[in-house]
This record gives sequence, structure tokens and C-alpha cells, in this order.
Amino acid sequence: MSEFDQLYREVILDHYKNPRGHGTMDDPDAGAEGMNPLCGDEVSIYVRFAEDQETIDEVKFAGRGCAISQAATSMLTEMVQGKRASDVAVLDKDELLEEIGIPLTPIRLKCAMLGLTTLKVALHKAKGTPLPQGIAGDDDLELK
Amino acid sequence: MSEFDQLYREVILDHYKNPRGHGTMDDPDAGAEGMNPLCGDEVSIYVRFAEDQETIDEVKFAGRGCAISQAATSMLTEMVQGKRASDVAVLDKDELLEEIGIPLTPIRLKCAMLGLTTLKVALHKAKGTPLPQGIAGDDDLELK
Amino acid sequence: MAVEARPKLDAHRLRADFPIFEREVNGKPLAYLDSAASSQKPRQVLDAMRTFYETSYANVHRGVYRLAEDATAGYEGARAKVAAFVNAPSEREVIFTRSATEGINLVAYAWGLDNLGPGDVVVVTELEHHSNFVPWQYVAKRTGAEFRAIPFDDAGELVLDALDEIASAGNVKVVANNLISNSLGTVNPSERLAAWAHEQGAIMVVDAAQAAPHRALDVQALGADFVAISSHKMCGPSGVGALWGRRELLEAMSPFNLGGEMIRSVKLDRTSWNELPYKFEAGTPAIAEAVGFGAAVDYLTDVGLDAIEQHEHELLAYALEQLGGIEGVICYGPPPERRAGIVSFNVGAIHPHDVAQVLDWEGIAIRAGHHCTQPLMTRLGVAATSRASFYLYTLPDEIDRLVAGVERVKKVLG
Amino acid sequence: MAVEARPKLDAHRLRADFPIFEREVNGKPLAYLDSAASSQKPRQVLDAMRTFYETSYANVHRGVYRLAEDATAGYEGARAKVAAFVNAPSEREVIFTRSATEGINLVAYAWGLDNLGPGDVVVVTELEHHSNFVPWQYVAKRTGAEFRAIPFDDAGELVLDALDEIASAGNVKVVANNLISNSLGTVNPSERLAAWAHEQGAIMVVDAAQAAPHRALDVQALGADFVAISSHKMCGPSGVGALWGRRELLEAMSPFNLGGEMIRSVKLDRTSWNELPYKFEAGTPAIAEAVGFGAAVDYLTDVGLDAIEQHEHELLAYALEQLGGIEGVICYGPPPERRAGIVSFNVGAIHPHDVAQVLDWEGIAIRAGHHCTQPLMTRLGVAATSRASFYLYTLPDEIDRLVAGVERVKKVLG
Ligand SMILES: Cc1ncc(COP(=O)(O)O)c(C=O)c1O
Ligand SMILES: Cc1ncc(COP(=O)(O)O)c(C=O)c1O
Repeated sequence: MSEFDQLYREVILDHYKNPRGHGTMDDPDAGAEGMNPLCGDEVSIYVRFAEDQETIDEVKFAGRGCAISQAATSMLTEMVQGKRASDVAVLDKDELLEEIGIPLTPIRLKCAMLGLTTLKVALHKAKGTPLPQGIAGDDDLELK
Repeated sequence: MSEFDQLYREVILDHYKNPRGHGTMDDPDAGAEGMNPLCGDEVSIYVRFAEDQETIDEVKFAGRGCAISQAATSMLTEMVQGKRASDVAVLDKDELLEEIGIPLTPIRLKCAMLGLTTLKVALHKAKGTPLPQGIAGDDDLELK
Repeated sequence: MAVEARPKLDAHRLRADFPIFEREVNGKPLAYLDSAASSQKPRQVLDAMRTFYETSYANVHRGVYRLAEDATAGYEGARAKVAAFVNAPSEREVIFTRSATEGINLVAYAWGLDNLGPGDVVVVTELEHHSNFVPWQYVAKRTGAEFRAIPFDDAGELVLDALDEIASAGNVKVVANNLISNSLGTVNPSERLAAWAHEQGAIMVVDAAQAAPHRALDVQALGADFVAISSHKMCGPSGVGALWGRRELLEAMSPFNLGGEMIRSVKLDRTSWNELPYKFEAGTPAIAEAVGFGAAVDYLTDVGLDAIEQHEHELLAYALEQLGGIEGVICYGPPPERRAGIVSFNVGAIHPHDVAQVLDWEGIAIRAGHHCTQPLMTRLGVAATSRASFYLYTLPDEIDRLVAGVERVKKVLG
Repeated sequence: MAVEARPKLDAHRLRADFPIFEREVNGKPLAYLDSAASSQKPRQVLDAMRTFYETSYANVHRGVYRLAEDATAGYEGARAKVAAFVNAPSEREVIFTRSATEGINLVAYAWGLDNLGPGDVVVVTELEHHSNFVPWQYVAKRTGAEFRAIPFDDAGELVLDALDEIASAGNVKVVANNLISNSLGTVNPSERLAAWAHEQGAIMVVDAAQAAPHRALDVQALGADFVAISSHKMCGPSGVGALWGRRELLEAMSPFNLGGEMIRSVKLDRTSWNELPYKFEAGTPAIAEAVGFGAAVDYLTDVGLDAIEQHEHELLAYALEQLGGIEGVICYGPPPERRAGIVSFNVGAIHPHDVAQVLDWEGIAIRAGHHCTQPLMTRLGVAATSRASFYLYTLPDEIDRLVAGVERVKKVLG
């Protein structure tokens, strides 16, 4: 396997072709839509909490994207299941990157982070906590 | 005399130090104010026509400027006396340049032309003819 | 009597002017197929800027000393070159900007804010670049004018039948269109739109960012009122572009950026503007970049715009044929006759990012994304496309490499 | 214990970095005393740009391929350097502009149009450069706000007693001031004005175009809300500058130029903006120029801002003493302690154009004119001054030549 093919190594392609957590959710406890302005990819994230309204019970996602973003979001849904919402809302991106396990250039990093950023927006919105710096949120100015 | 001193040769310095036509005029038949936006120099031009309302009887100028602009305007007042207003309004700048008789860089050219341009504006305004391209006139947009 | 053949362009020879091609990417020679995003720069242009900085640099226009005269001559000489390149009636109508984007914003703000209001209609097209779309959307919103877009058909060509309906929405005041679409390569009927705009009493704003590098541009023949171009797409440096505008309009307009250079007189309570083009060039301009832009215009003129157009046309026809022959590949846009050297395509359901990524392993640089034309993408029903675009230094061999690369993409991700 | 001496700057050695000084003017070595208008460029900066164009050039941000990654890294790396240079809390708050002028216009339009109206007061000073004067005058006029200017005294220093009266004119919403006056060299109390602005609930806009090249700049210590600087005055290329702004303000503001790059999503009826700083960088930016700007910042940091300040201070004190000793010469502005390396003067009634012209024969480049500060000139009661300004490459010997030159001026024109 060449150093390049690594990027699309088996586990990435597997998540890309068989994404876990793919789909939508009715009446989610938290949700947000994200967009990568560089390529126009959109992702919707849906979260269901456990009865304590804090533990993440299930995450689903829908939308289109490249293999990296799809695989990363798929992995993310598995990773955060059973975690506390307040922990995930401030999850260090390196934790997800470790899971993905491939070297990414800054631009592909944006692809890989789209799901995580959108999930964070969803959780912050649900909990009413302010968005951390560097996350534009989905409430930018609109023309009409 | 070095090639540089030429710029300030005797006749230029003479017109600079003893400008002809320097002064103001009450109730001129034509008049305008000009400004060199590069250095802030201002010149006011006053024209009196002969009885035919066409022949230039007298031109006066006031204002501040460098030796080149003062000398050029001084020479101009002599040059156009007795000429027809409609001819002077379209006077080729080379005619004045020939009179000045020294080589000028583009930026000093603006100094030398300030008087002529302002005189043209005065004549066009008096005659109601449109300003030629490249003359901003004194009726630009104002803020207040 | 022999008919003289159109002089052909020798891309192999021209490549030697471009130092970037000495670079390898991933051990492969660089196949740069992203000239629609930005072009590479020939030594002639880089040398002109370097020499200028090393021998003639000073701020322009106001200095009496020799160096300032030299710098001003360089800067204004570049303006004369650009004016001649687009066949402007006067150099005074050519304003240096940062980019085509800024040129369009200048018109949207300086003309739009004063001349638009409720009941007026601002017309763009669905295949505009965001730079000729969002400024109009924004200024329409600010002034209360209607914002309408001319649709395009499945071949990526504007549907002019829609004009009547649009005209019925109010007083059409602006029509904005790119002469060549950066996403599809469509050569648009901007000339006809200009005529229609004038019938409506509207101004016509042409975004020629994608046209000026690739074919002869004549702003007078086009019949437009404003035409924006950009140096970085035409072998010149980044950071500079030009806007041509009709003198009467420019003179009647408010200024855009305010500051040094664009004034005639500043008082606490009263300020007046400088003459054209300075009225629209506030602050220190991109001096050396303008000089480089002038050198780029010289370079393109030397090569010959007709030869460039012909060369790219051949590449385009070849690329469409080759890519179109790959199973699962869909190419968007009009037939080669009405199209510039740009091919947007998709490889089955594989995301363009992945296509571009795998091609990069082969040293092939293409663009993947929405190409700053989201409304166009929405109309195509995709989020993004892959896009290969050609220039005077592009070789047919690079298209062969592209085709082989797409086959590899299918193997890796299909 | 020995106190460590401040490292002195070796202007002779630094001059070797600047190719322009190999040029002669009228057979004399070039004495470039016009750095306040624009600075010369060291080889290090020119090389950085050339290398970038030759090995890493592509459009930024959107490309997936290697070359685009390299170009983006170069461009964003420059942003990080500029952010560190001005001690910005975050790179996201640093916006690349064409110039200081454009940075100020960005604030005047994007913040001013939405936040000013009748009853509000926009405050500038009488010693502003037109670039921090006319944009505010214009936006005040457009929005119906009052426009007021803080006066200065005979020494060229702001009269802060006037603040109370100004505050009584309405709601002070903006205070705009240059940290260093380009005409007089005055180092202004921008920090105190910032505190006053905030007491009034106003924003503070600092034009640091003339400060950033010559002394350490700390936007946080300054307490301002927006700070504009310009590459061409600080050993960097023309065509690029930077605006720092507070994140909360930038996020709450409308954008300025619209187009590619600054959007997050564009639909026919709805468009949203990209995150900072991209929201304010519409279109292709000055890519290679930003890289050159970054190299300039590296260069200045290597030389040391404190050493530059000290060097210029010595030159200034010497120049004031020498010029002041010439009969008929009047120097404007404050004493050396509160002043940067700029001397505006007049030689009797001789027009500055003539002064500069005669000095040019001697290879001495100074500026003559209103220096884009007409309200200041009006206050001084002159149309223009001669101005000599210094930088890290200026030698005391050049001041001696200036003094001898002024004597010759008096001979020719006195
Ligand atoms: C104090 C001051 N402000 C603003 C400017 C304008 O900056 P720029 O040259 O970047 O347009 C200048 C220089 O021209 C200046 O000296
Ligand atoms: C058709 C079209 N219009 C406008 C632009 C924007 O021009 P600039 O890159 O000069 O901002 C581009 C390129 O990005 C383009 O292709």
C-alpha cells in the first residue's frame, strides 16, 4: 500500500461505503446543520439523549460529502455514543483525528471535522451554551 | 548652466518673482478656481472680454504655487491677451509648453498646466460649452 | 494564393517561460489543470516586477523626485497597456482594483446604493460566479430592489425567453453577467444581454474575469457599461485587477473607497473628488502588481489571443471526447463550439474531493467544489463538481494523464 | 552588574539588503528620505515572493491538490506572522486588505452604515491622513451623523480639552485617530482616546499605517477596536495591508466586499457568511503579496522594532537640529521626545515643489505637498510642506546632504 492509498485505507472505505448512524431522526433532542463552505457539502446531525438528558444515546447524520467527511462522521457517531453531552461539546479534535488515524492536510481536515463541528453546534444549542471561537454556527446573517 | 538649472532658467525665475497679471478683478466676465490635487495649490483666474464679448482683454490670476506653476500662469496671461476666447478654450497645451521652453516631467507638467486648465474652465463656463475630457472642473460632488 | 494559416501556439515552448513547471508533485511532473482558478506566471512577468522594485519603486503620483516619476510612469504605463488590451476608449476609464470581485463591488456600491430602490429590478443569472451574484443580491437587499436570476438550460446555456417575464417585475436597472462561466465554460450572450439591458434603461455589468485571459476582449464591441477583469487569471500577479467603465457613468457616480489620492480638496465640511480614474483609487494602489499586470498583458499579446483561444478549443474538444468516453463520467455544459477551455464533470457518485485527491497523487491539479457558483450547482442538482481547465501552457498529454487518473479514481473509490 | 545596552541598528549593513540603493540618481547616490510615503524593499522580501510564485503558487483555500495546500499554507502562515507582529489575540481577527486605506473603509462601510444615524457623532482629528478622515466624513454624511474633528495645537499635538465639548454634540459612536501623524510625526495619545471612546460607548479605530513600520505595536495594549496597517510602508510589497478587529465586532458586522470566499452558502433568496476572517476577504486575495508581507514582518522582527525606533529617533533629533539651524527654515511638529522620524518643514516662501525639485538634482528624494492631510495644512496655514522621513536604512550622512541641499535651494530660488 502506497503512502497515498493510506488515506483511503480499508477502515475509511468501509465507513464511507457502509456509514454507521446514517439516517435521520424524528424529534431529536439536539440537532444542527453544517456546511463546508469550501465545497458546499452539507451535513445534518440528530442527537437523542438518554433519560438523564445528558448521556448521548444515539447520533444520526444525513447529507453528502467526500469519503473523508462521511467516514469521519460515521466514526464519530460510534465514538460519542454513551458519552456525556457536556464532554462531547468540548471534545478535542485530536481525539477524533486519532480515531481516523490518517494524515490530513489542512483542507482535508475541514472535511474530517464537518461532522464534529456540527455535532458541537447541536449540543451547544440544545444546552444553551455559547459556541466556542472558530465555529461559525448556523446563525450567520441572512439576506432575506 | 547645468541641465538642471535650465528648469529654473532666467525667464522662469523672472516670471516667478515678478508675475505678470497677478492680482484679482472685480466683476470679471469669466472666472474659475483650480486646484492641483497633488500638492494642494490653488489658483483663481479672472478674465475680462473686450466689447465683442469674445476677445480676451485681460487675464488676472491669484493663488499660490510653485515656481513652475506661477511662471507658467504668468506667461499664459501675456500669451492669451488679445486672443479669441473660443480659440483659447481649446488651446493645445503644447503651445504653452513651447512658450515655457523647458523639459517637464509628467508631475511638473500638472504644475505648469494648472493655470491653463483653470482658464479653460472659466471660458467654457462663461460660454456655456461643455468641458473637454480630462478636465475635472470645479463642480465635483460635495459632501455638504 | 495560399490562405495563411492561423499561427499556432507552441505550448511546449511557452512552458519554458513558467518556472513552476520545473516543480514535481509526488514525484510526477506537475499537470496544472486549474487555470480557471488562477494562472501560473511567466518569468517575464516576475522579472518585470522584480526590476521595478529594484530600480524604480516609490509611491506614485505625488512625488516630484525622479524615483517617484519612474514609479508613476511604470504604474500609468501599465494602465495604458490594460486599456489597450480591452480596447477602452480612454485610459481614464480604467480603474485598478484588487480583483474582478472588487471591481464588481465598486459598481454595486458606488452605482447601486445611489441608483436602486423599491420597484427596481437587479438581474443576474443562475450561472454567475458568487462575485457577480452576491454583491447584487446584497445591494438589492439594502436598497429594497427586486433580485432576479436568468435561468439556464440543461446544456448550461442561458434561457433568454425568461427576459420578458423578468422585465415585468419592475424597472430593470442592472443586468450582470459573466462573459464566460467559470464552472461550465459557457460563452454567454453578454452582448445581447447588454442590448436588452439598454432597452430597459438598465446598465450592463460584465464579469470578464474568465474571458479576458483566453480570448480577445473589446469592451466597446461588447456594448457593456462596466467590465471587470483580474490579473491573476491572466498570467499576472495576484492582488490587482481592473474595472473599465463608461466615462459618463463613472463621472456621475459617488466614489467607493475614500482616502488619499481620490480627493481634489478636503476640508472639514466639504470634500471634492479627483478626476478619473483617481477618484476610484483611494490609498496606495497595488503599484508593482499593476506593473506586473502590464507585463502580463504584453505577454498575452505577444503570444496572441486568437492563438490562445484556438489552442484551448482544441484541448477542450479533446478533453470532452476523452472524458466523455469513460464509463460513469458525466460532463456538464455546452458543446465545444460555444464554450471555453473548462470541463466540469463528475465520476459516478464519487465526491469531487476524492477525485481531486487521487488525481493529486499523480501530480494532476484539478479543482473540486462548487467553484463559487452554488446557485449553478443547485440547478445542476449537485453539491460540487470536478473541474479541469486549460491555458496556453496546457499540453494534450496532460489530458491523457487526467483520463488515466480518473480511471484510477474509479479503482480506488468506485 | 552591567546594564545591557540596547542593540544598535547598523544602517550601513542593512542597506546592503536593499537593491534600490545600487541605483544612482542624477549621478549621485540615492538618498531616499520618503519612507513615510512608502518604504523600499529588502531582497529577503523580494526573494520570498519570487520563490512563492516559482514553487508554490495556486489560488488559496479551496484546492485539494498539493500546490493549493502549499499556497494556502503560505498565505495563512503570513496571517499568523502579521497577527503575532501586532499581538492580536487571534489570527481570525486579522483581515488582509489592499492597504490601510481599505482597512479603514471596511470599518466605515461595514460597521458605519449599520451603526450610525442622526444624533450620533463621528470624531476624527485635524491631523488625520485623508484615509482616516474622508471615509468617516462620507459615512457620516450618508447616515446623517455629525462629523467632528479634535483640533491640535501649535506644536502639532492634539488638544484633548476639546473632548468634552465634542461629547456634548450627541452620542459619540466612533473615534478615529492615527497613532503617528504622517505629516508631523506626532505620536498621538491613541490609548487615551480609546479609553475616552469606550467611556462614550464608541468604537476606537486606530490608523497605525505610520506606526507599525517604526515601533512595536500591540493592539491589545492600545485598547482599540480596529487597527489598520499597510505592508508597503513596512518593507513589504504594495497591494496588501491588514486590519485587526475585535472578534465580537467583526462577527456582528455586515460584510464589506461580497463575492467568492466570504460566503458559507449562496442561494437565490438567502446567503450566509463564512467564518472570520474569510467573511471579510471577498474574491481572490493578494496572495503572493501577503506572503511578502509576512517576510517583511520577519525582516523587521529580526532587525528589532526597538532598535528601529531608537535609530530613527537619533536621526530625527539630528535632523531637527540641523534643519532648524538654517536661516529661513521652519520645522513643524512636536519635540523629538513625542515624535517619530518625520520632519515637515518649509524654506521661507519657497514652494515645497521647488525645494523637492532642486533636492532631486542632488539625488535626494523628499516629499512635497499636503501629504494627504489637507485639514492639517489648513490649520498650519500653508498649502504644502517639504517632508523628510527616515527608516532603518537611513544614514546620518543623508541628513547632511539634505541640509546642504536646502542651502542650494535657497541659492537657486531664494
Ligand atoms: C497615517 C497614514 N494613514 C493612512 C495611510 C494610507 O495607507 P495606504 O498607503 O496603505 O493606503 C498613510 C499613508 O499613505 C498614512 O501615512
Ligand atoms: C467568472 C468569474 N468571476 C469572478 C471571479 C472572481 O475574480 P477574482 O479572483 O479576481 O476575485 C472569478 C474567479 O475567481 C471568475 O471565474
